[in-house]
Amino acid sequence: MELLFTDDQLAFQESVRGFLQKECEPERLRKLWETESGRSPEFWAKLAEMGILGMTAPEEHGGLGMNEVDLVLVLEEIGRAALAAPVAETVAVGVPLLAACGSPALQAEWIPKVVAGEAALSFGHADTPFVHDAHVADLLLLHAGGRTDSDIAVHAVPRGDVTLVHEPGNDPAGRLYRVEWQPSPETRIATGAVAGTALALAFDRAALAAAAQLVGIAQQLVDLAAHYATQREQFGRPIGSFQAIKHMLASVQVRVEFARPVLYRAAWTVAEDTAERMVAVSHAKAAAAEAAILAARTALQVHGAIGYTWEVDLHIWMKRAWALDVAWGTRLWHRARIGRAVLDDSAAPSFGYSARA
Amino acid sequence: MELLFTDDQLAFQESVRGFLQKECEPERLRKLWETESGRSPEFWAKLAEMGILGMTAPEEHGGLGMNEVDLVLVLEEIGRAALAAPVAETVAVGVPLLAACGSPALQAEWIPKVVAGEAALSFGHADTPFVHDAHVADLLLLHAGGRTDSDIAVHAVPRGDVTLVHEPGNDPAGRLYRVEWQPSPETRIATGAVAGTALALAFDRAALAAAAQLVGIAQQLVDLAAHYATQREQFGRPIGSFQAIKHMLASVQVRVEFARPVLYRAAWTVAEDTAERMVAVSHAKAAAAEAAILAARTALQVHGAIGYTWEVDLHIWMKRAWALDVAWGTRLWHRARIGRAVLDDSAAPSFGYSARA
Amino acid sequence: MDLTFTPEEDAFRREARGWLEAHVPAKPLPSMDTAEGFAAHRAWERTLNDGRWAMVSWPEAYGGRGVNLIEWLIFEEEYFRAGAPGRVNQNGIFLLGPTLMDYGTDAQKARHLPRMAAGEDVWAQGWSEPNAGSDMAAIRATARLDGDHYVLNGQKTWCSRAVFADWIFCIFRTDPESQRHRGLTFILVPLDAEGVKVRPIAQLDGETGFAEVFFDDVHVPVENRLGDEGAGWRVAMATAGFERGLMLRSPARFQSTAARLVALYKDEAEQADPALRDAVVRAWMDAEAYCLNTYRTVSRLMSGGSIGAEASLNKIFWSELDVHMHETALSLLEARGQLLPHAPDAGNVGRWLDGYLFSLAGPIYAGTNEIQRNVIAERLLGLPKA
Amino acid sequence: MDLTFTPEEDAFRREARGWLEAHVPAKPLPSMDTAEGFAAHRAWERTLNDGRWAMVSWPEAYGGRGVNLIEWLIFEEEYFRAGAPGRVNQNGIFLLGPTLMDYGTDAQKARHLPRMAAGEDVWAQGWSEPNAGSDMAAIRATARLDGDHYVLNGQKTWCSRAVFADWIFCIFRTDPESQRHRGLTFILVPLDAEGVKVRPIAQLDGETGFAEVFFDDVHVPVENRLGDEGAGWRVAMATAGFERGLMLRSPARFQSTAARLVALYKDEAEQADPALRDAVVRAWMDAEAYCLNTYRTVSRLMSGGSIGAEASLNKIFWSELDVHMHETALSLLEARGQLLPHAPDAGNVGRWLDGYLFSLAGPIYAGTNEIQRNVIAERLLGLPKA
Repeated sequence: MELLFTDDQLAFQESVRGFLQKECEPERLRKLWETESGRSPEFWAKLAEMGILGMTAPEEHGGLGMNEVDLVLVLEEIGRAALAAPVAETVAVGVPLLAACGSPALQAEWIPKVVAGEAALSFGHADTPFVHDAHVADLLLLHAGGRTDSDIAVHAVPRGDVTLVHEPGNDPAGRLYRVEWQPSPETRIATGAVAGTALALAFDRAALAAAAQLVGIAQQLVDLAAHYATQREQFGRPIGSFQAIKHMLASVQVRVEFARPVLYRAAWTVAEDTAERMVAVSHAKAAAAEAAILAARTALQVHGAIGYTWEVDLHIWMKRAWALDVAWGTRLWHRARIGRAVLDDSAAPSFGYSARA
Repeated sequence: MELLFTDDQLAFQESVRGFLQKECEPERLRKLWETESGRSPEFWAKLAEMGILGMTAPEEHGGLGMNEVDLVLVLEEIGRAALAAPVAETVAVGVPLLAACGSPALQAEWIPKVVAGEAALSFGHADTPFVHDAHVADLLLLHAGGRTDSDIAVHAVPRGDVTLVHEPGNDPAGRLYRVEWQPSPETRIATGAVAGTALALAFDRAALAAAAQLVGIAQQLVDLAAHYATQREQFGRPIGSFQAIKHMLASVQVRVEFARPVLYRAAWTVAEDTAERMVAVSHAKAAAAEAAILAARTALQVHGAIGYTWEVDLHIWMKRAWALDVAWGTRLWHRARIGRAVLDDSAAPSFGYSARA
Repeated sequence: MDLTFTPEEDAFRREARGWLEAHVPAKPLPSMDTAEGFAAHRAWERTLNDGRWAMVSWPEAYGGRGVNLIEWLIFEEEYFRAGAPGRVNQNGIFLLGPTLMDYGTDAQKARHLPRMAAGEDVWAQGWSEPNAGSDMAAIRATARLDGDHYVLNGQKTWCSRAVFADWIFCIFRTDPESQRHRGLTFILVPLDAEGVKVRPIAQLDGETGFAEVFFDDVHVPVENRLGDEGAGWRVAMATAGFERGLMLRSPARFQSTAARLVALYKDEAEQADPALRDAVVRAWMDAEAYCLNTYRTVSRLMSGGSIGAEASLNKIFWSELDVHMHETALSLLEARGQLLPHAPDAGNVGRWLDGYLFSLAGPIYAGTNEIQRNVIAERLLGLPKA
Repeated sequence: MDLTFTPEEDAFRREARGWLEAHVPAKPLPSMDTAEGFAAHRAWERTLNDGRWAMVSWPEAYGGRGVNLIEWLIFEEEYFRAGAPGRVNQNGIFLLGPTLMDYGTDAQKARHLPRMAAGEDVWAQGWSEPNAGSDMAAIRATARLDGDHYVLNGQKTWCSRAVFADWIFCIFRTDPESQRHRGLTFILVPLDAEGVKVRPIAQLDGETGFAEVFFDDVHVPVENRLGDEGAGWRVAMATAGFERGLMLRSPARFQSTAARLVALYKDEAEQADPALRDAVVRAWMDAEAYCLNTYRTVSRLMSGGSIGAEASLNKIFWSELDVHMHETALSLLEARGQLLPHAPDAGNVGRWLDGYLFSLAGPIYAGTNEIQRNVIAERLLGLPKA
């Protein structure tokens, strides 16, 4: 029993953080927003160079064959940087789903391209209305049929074969699309129970990736607000010396800090695909979103009117928090899922406390 | 349109406050607790002298013939004093119910005794498990049958004819009893629609009286905490000069202040028995209880460990708040009742905004 | 206590409702933070004024109806029920107008009030400076008396409407030696005066409701001073005073939001999480409570009472209520709630996101809620200053 | 990261579970705040010690099992699952014991540890004084060195267990000129020493878990000093340190409450308001989060890490969680929730009221949550001191 990352995992997180701080500062994010796609192929290539895009790819396709425990800290950094690129969609969800369901030929066609930074993926699930960053995904992995019925299937559809309806949303870092498409035998890569299992796992991977980013965003918001409160003076002293400011930020930090172990445990249950996976992922998503939403409200209140402006960077993270809060299941959706397991099915053991002797 | 008390109403409130401050200070309350009944017949007589016990009694029985608008400020003071006596049960609920349903003979037998301070009443309703202060009530007004069925009836039963099971609770100022009794034709004072209407009104009167007391309790708790925070020094200054203390007490005061107009409006709807009565009473009870419960938590936190002791008076009001919070419908019960009117039946107009032109 | 409307009040309501039904534009006007929308809102002010509904609570002499505060509340209820446009000149009508009536000279009243009423002059307000936000007395912008003119220098910020407005009212430091709230003077400045530069501030939704206003040796005649030299703080406090603040946050605004939330809940009830039902009920309750408290306050004012620090209780209550209502709506809308109003699938729900962003400003502007809590603690509860 | 228990850990759990199943009293012991209950709890400590389960994390040399922190968590899980009695000597075992091991002389260890382990000496703690609560460094009680004795004078308060305990550990001011946290000394005092007076403090539920302790020229030998003269603050901080505090608030305590809440909800689900379902889920989630965070902290400590101001995050989290769980239970119980445990209709629900009152002390004791928020803001977030 050990709830701890390895030195290697922590070192990689550090290097990703340094990379993103350099390559992804707010000035560049704002420039990206003004481009048509809002995304940068050059930057995508740099993510590949850093090894991020190959993290979950099987080694036979040039990847690193890592799992969610390796990935979760990197996704936290991606949230902290408010990165505008479909890393979660591609690395956390797309590649594992393709590796699980795609034919050897399909894998060999696409995964090496992802690893090399030459392709991106995205994922659409019937439980969520939008496909994120579909406009820059080269291959879309899509859910057809219902949740459990006999029609259920996973399809892999090149972007050129679907119609994308852009649904402009509040967050420039994650564009939303409705995807109009026709399932066909040529695009189908899994059916039946295999598809059902793979889709449920992909949904949880997407929710986990959102949770990880939300934790990073929440911490960033607290740090931004703490920094501002140290600089900004009113009544002749830094506003951060007022207890009201101190206590509201401290309260947020409590929620952020206690979302972390929940997130890390969820990453482990996904990596190991344990029986607790769904409850653990829902817990992580709900706790991370709560921390991030509280952080957004509080950071804005600490900043005051200046935080309400376009030119101050705060809104970059607030919008990311609001968007990811409702992506891949809202807090209430996830708490309801936990409720079914804990209150109705009695299927959710307590960590440690319920362990079998 | 005027949401305001008359000078007479405010002057009577003042005089009641002065009276209770003198006659009902914590030292005396504590002595009362040590008596067997926990109640004082002498004090009951003084309440009669003050005119409080006769407020709602018809003038023909020696009362003042006043209504809930007159009474609500007095009940607030009773809460503020943590009075241990069945004033709400007798004056706010019992007398009006008896006056509405009792035979002329029964009224003539009991109401003058109440006015004179020689009798007390209490009320039992099927929606609430306990009868408050039944041990000192001379006549119990009891609900028989279901809520709306043909068996519904109001009975007036002398205390000697029932069995009282004491259910010791957390609040010494309001004892709880389960009443075991047999309805009989002799005790029945109303049946059918008359009984149903009277019982529903009596329930709302009880909830309104609890709400009024809760507002008084909430304000008292804030005042006690503010006073303590002004006296108590830590780190070389009064703790009330710390922003954390200031802000938590200010937040409570907001809830207390906005419970008041809701309470006063509810009193008016009961006095006038308007179509909005149930929603208005539920709103008052839920808002007052929320303010009082928040006040209790906050006042304790401001006091720190000393507030947790028996010898400091704070707990007198905290226990009253906790007890009245769940008497005559919990906050959730009342909000659910509002929900049925607002969300299901669309039966609750907004004050002013929904007015007919 | 009498919570029924009088026949006169009912008649006033009927008249207002009738006029509004006949005149409120069928389609919402474009945002007043655009040139086109600003013009449309200015035109609407003219329409209101033509019907003598622009400033119902102003005396008839200044183009109003001289109604009392209860009637003003009734008018607002009808205004929000009718879905009428936002008031582009609210800074003028509700803040500066009444202050002019109290502190202005006859010439100032004659010059400004009719044009304000008619929407010919739209007013911006200039309270804050970059280093004088919550600490409002830290004002640095200066006015130097030079013969029959003041020479203005410095900067104001968060000036709502200033991008398209005609005039701005500000306080300046006239005594350079003075500290804090002493030595300040209240001055009216035409935004087209030489040396005035207005820089729009983009909000987080990209709109420009605010601006910074820079004063570089701006000359305004002494007649533009409102109240005495050095009395600026007192005049400003009157402007920001309770009754006027009340007019900017009439209960009907929140009740209309609550009504929309109730309607949204009914639409979504089948798939909504059961926990949201209670949140909707609480929103409705608090909107009602805010309304009832306003009627209580207004009743007290009409009986000769006055209002002081209680205004801080109000500020906290309405601003938290507004955030809560919009959060609840967004919870009901789930992922759809993040769509901008023009998104294909947004239907008519995109307004909630806009409203949420606006609601988040509530606990900040007009004195942060932290400042309000200090006021409540110190002035109402008697807690000692730090 | 590996969130499976090792075979050794499983074996340890089996052993603990087996022993507890065989030994935990079938009926709950009476309250340890009564003479009878105190004796019963002391006897239970002896039983635990006989099985070498009293202080599993102590070294074997002192009667423990020398288990690591993960195993200690496992033991606690089993302890709470088994519904075993509260630890009457927790101040000794979890606070003073480890401090003695670090700072005590060999003679002190030999004298105190075995008797502590065996429940022969039950320890009270004496941190606070009437004017030194949140401001813990404002201590005034004095110890004057007189030859080979200290002479103690002054008063301590909120001394838990002191009514029936045998010994108390306190800090005294040994340097009368000193200020704040300098010049303090940590001293062990037998409660039957001449000049010691213990006055029980009745709590709001009428029980007497606390006492005031008065020292009137109490003589204790110099050997009763723990650590150096003047080093009392450092020793006291070690005693109150994170790992030891952790032992008083093991996750299993909150998980067992959450499990009871879940069971209560299932009993009441049919008539419960739908909004309470979400409250129960949140309680369960937060109890899990507290557990996971503890495993994370323990993993870090076992890998050589250390914990500082993060302890303040913990304090806030568990104390708010505990209040929330009990509030939710009382909401489910409605009017029944206010019955005392011995009321005829209370059944087994009266425990929730007791637990609620106890939970309300959580945000106060061991450093108020306001103090903890200051610590988080200043030490973790780098905000400036006032």
